[in-house]
Amino acid sequence: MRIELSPSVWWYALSRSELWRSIIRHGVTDSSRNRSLAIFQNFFLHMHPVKVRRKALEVRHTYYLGGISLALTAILAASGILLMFYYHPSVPEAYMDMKELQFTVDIGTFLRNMHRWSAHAMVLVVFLHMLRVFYHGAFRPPRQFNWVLGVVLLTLTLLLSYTGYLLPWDQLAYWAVTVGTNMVRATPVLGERIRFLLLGGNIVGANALIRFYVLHCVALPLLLVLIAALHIWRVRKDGGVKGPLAEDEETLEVYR
Amino acid sequence: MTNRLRVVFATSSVVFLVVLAAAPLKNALREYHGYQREYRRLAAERAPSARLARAVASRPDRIEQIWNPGFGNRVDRCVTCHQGVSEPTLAGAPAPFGFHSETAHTPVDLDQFGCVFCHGGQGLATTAAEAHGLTRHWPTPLLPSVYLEASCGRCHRGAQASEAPRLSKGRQLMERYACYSCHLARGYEAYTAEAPSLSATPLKLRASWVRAWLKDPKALNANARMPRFRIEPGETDALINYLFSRPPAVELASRIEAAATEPPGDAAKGEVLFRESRCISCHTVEGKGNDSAPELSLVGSKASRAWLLAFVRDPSAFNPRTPMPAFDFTPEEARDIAAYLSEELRDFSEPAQQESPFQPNQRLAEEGRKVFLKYGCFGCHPMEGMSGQEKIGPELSALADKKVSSLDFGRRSDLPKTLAAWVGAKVTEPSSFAPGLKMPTFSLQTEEVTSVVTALLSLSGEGVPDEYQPISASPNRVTAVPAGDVGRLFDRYRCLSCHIVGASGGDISTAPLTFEGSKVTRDWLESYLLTPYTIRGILPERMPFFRMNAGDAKRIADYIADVFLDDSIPSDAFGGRPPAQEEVAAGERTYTRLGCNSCHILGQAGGYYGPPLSDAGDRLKSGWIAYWLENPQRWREDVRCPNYGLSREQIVELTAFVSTRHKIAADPAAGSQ
Amino acid sequence: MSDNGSIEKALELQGDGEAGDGSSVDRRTFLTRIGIGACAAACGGAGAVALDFIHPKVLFEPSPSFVAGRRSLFPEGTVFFEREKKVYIIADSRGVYAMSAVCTHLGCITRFRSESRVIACPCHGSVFNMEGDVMGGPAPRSLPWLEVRLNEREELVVDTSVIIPAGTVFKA
Amino acid sequence: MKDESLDIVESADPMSVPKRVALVRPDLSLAVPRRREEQVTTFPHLIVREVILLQWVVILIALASLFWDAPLEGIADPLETPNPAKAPWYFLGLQELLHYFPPVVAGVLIPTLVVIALIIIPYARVNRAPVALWSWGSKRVTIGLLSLTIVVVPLLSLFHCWVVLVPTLACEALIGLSRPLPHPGRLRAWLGLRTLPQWIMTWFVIVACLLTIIGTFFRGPGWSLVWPWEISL
Repeated sequence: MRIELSPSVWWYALSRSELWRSIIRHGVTDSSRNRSLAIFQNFFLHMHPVKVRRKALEVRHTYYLGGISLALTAILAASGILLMFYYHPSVPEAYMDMKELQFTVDIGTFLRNMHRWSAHAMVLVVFLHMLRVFYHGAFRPPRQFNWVLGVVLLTLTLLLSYTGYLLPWDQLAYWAVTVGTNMVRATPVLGERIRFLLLGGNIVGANALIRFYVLHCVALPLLLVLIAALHIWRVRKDGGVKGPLAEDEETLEVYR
Repeated sequence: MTNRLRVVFATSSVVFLVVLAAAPLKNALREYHGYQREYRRLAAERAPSARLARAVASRPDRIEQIWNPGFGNRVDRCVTCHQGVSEPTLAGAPAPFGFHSETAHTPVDLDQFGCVFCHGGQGLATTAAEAHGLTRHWPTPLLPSVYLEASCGRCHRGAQASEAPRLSKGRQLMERYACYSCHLARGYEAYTAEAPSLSATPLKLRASWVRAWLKDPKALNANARMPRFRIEPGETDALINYLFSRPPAVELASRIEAAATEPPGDAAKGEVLFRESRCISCHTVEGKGNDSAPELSLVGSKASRAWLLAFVRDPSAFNPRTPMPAFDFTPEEARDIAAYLSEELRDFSEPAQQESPFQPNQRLAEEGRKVFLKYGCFGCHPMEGMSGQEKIGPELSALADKKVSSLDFGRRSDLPKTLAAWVGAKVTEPSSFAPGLKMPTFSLQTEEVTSVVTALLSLSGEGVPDEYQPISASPNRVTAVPAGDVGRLFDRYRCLSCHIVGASGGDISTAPLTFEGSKVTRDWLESYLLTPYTIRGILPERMPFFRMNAGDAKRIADYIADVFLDDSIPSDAFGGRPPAQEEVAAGERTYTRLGCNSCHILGQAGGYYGPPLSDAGDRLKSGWIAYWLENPQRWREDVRCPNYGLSREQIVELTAFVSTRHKIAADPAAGSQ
Repeated sequence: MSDNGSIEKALELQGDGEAGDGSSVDRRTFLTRIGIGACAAACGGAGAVALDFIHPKVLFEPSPSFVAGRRSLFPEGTVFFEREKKVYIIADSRGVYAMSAVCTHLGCITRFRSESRVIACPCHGSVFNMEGDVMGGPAPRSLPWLEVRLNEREELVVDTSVIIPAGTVFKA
Repeated sequence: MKDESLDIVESADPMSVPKRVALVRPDLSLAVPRRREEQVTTFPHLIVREVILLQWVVILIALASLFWDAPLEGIADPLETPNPAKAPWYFLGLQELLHYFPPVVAGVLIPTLVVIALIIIPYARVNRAPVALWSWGSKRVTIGLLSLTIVVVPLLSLFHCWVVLVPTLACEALIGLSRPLPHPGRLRAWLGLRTLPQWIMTWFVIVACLLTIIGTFFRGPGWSLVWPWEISL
């Protein structure tokens, strides 16, 4: 019988196997219960509510900017981890590794490009996300704290981008970081000390490179993931995504 | 509604798949794969056996590299595309697959040196454009092949670099034109130019001549070493006033003034003396002679007779560093020479009347001092009170490491933005970069410019590890210039102006003195010093006739015979026994068979290219003859005498024949010729 | 049991029952399959490419194989110790073979004793014969034999990364 | 829609969210208008959209990566400063400010103030409810605008910072142009509905973008003004 050989038969058999069911405990048939379970029982999806407002799915509602920044974070994590396989945070190997990526490593240039362009896009998208939230008034109670988390995430994004900027150890990186850290120096009282701690010395050198590397690859990403998780969780807890202001929303005197 | 979403999802997934697949596809199409495929085809075609052809054809595509952790961790991937560099079967194959021509270091040392150290470019790269370094942000692009010898000079720092004629010539030119007088360079910190002292100017020169000379030295003397400065006319006046306002040194003034009172000599006799003394070995007169010393064709219009006479008597009194030897002329002979120089070697189109002495203006002279300092004249011409002046040009020591971004191209927007082009233009026409630049114009020939640029591009601060340092000259030879009494004699006769001793000395003579004691007999040397004669008529430079006194000749000959020895050259080729008659006869047959007489004179016949051998037995030591025959190119690669690859017996036989040729027909073998 | 429906069915969303003709069901399934299939292929491909990415294409380490020299350099009865590569190249009446010089006990470098024709370890006294078999001492295993082959220039090449069964002598 | 009968109190207590309490005056109707929104299950409606979104982000970034290579200049050289030395683009606005103001102001004070301002947005009293500027009464607004102008113009002129001054005055002009409701002109009415925080944020975004664009595209050697096409030379 031909039917027995069709993929759906295989799929059917697989999805009924004990192994499959020990991992994924529910099916996704056309029932609300199952669809709810799909969200409830999935570690990665359970930050979502089971049901969302149909309006919230519309592009104009959020422009998906938060989702885009999350997708960019995923690209950055994936490409960043792969790039770490070839990167030595030392002088002058760091620069030579860029050349290795370019010339000998398969798709090395592509991955570096992905990482770089995503990082730029990330800064832009996170900023736009903030603007969107602001103009939609989505920082208002009860979402005040999530706005603060968002500001922290924006700062972290900038710091991640900035610490990553030094890692290729080329002229662009070196002087951008030199200029940037000299701005910190202007802080009264603490400026010199902060700069000294950040660079691990008084000049942008080997110590600065390893510090920026650790910040870029370990410390800041951990913090980012933690706070981003909190941020996304709060979106749900604060009543889901907030779209544009209703026509009458801002003129209601009663809000006073 | 949801059907639309489903279509979007399906399309999006397909685009997702396609775009993600593009990256590895782009990677798989990298250009080196194409080169490697083409190379395998070529190499298989030319492989000497079917087995090797199969082996090369089945080679996988991969990035090849030469990695030298001990040499600055260099990685050169040039061989990824240039795969045939060490494969002799690919000699003459089209680029980039060809075999690297054989040099001292290639292809034998390829694994130690890689490619980029000599050729430049970006060794890490695996694409043609990036590898050749012609892209932005790569500081060292491929070195143009005309300047390739610059790379030899980064390790071979001596004035003479073997197998690098252009580099050697460039370095000689830089010394000749006194680049190091204005520019500091590593290894040349103690350099001083050989320019004449200006301390006796009022007694020596005429102001009109100085004016013409300052305008363009090459117009007065095609061999002038002094470059053309762009001195403003007002500045020229001031400079002349300054030079003529300086009182001559008392010692020199008394010599010149004494000479002025002497009666004039006989110009005709002087001319004979001039020829006998072989002055044209160094000086040029009317197009003949060597250009290693000032041209004398118009010297009579330049210098006063009294100065010429005083100078010829004792050149080193005027300039302690002059390469000009002191000749032992009698007072009359010196007067004759001076008469010849000032009466015959002058510009006859000029009026012969005496120019009235120049009256310097003190205010202008003060201005002139500033001009003298401004153009750095003190760099070449020693001047009292200016010995501590800083060199006025920028240091050249790490010129080759300069980044293009740090070069000032000024008005020269026509130049390609490379270091080589910039240096080339600086050497050719320094004034073209910006108005007011002080560097003078040297008016070099194109080939000379190329040589100088090559030498300049070899001035790199980048060191090489010890194991890459070239082996210095053989330690069993003399390297030191003699000192003491003999040293004074060497200085008096300026032997080192023409002869090389160890690493110093001039290369005018083809006979280095380093191992002269192993080469010639003491007795011959002494007689030669007393009465030098032409050994090789084909060479324009001859040993000058110094009229040396017997004592000096004996001491120099003794010293050379005892000290200037090379221990690897045996003194006697026959181990103390006299050569056997059969050996002499066999040697004669070999001499005839090899056609030695096409270059050497023996008896009445023979060619003029090589030195005559009629008196070889008197002149040369037999050990030297044998040593020479083993490998004539041993000490200089441009020696024309062919290396016949003679066997030990043949060498001994030929040596037996040559070393028994004597001028004095005491030996019966000599008479048979 | 009804929980375990297919994901395709699940994606037949509520509220679009109006597409009631029979072919539309097929189209839906088809589109879903295309979507999931392409997505899965892209993810699988990305995984494969990532795996290839972490596989280095050039190495900055000594090559495991080395050229020992022409066959004539190893006349019968000689034992040649390649110190840098820690390999013995032994020629006997059968041919040539290569053997690791690293003691199988604790990794010391063994030495060939020409007077007794044994290989002895200086650290803990293991002794091996010329076949690499343990003759005494604490060594647990015999010395591994390494691959010997000829290259394009007919030179012997020893590959220290390939272990071959003892007794596989190279004849050429 | 304006309902006099209601006084809705926004609760700041996080535990009570997202509820709203309506206090109904006894003399009015109990009818409270309530919005009912249609809901759909997250799976598959949202999840599929999220997957598509992820795919398109990857597609766009991958396409960019295929065609444009990330910059890589020569190896870092502490002895050779490129002219101009520029920070990453998102800090170029700050670097541009450094050109006008002393480092303490541009490098420390302004960024710190920006971050603090962003953080206090949801907590500031003025911002608790969306109140349009013109509901304050035109006199207060006019006085505010005038006093702002009096402070800002000499201060920014002192530092020759026209880049900030011009957009500031433009924003003020727009506020002055706007009119309280009801007003027949649609644009002016729309402008009249903007709240004070919105005006501040808009002004900040305009200034930040302007400074970043100038720093990125119009600054050449020695931080001199150049045209964008002269920069890459």
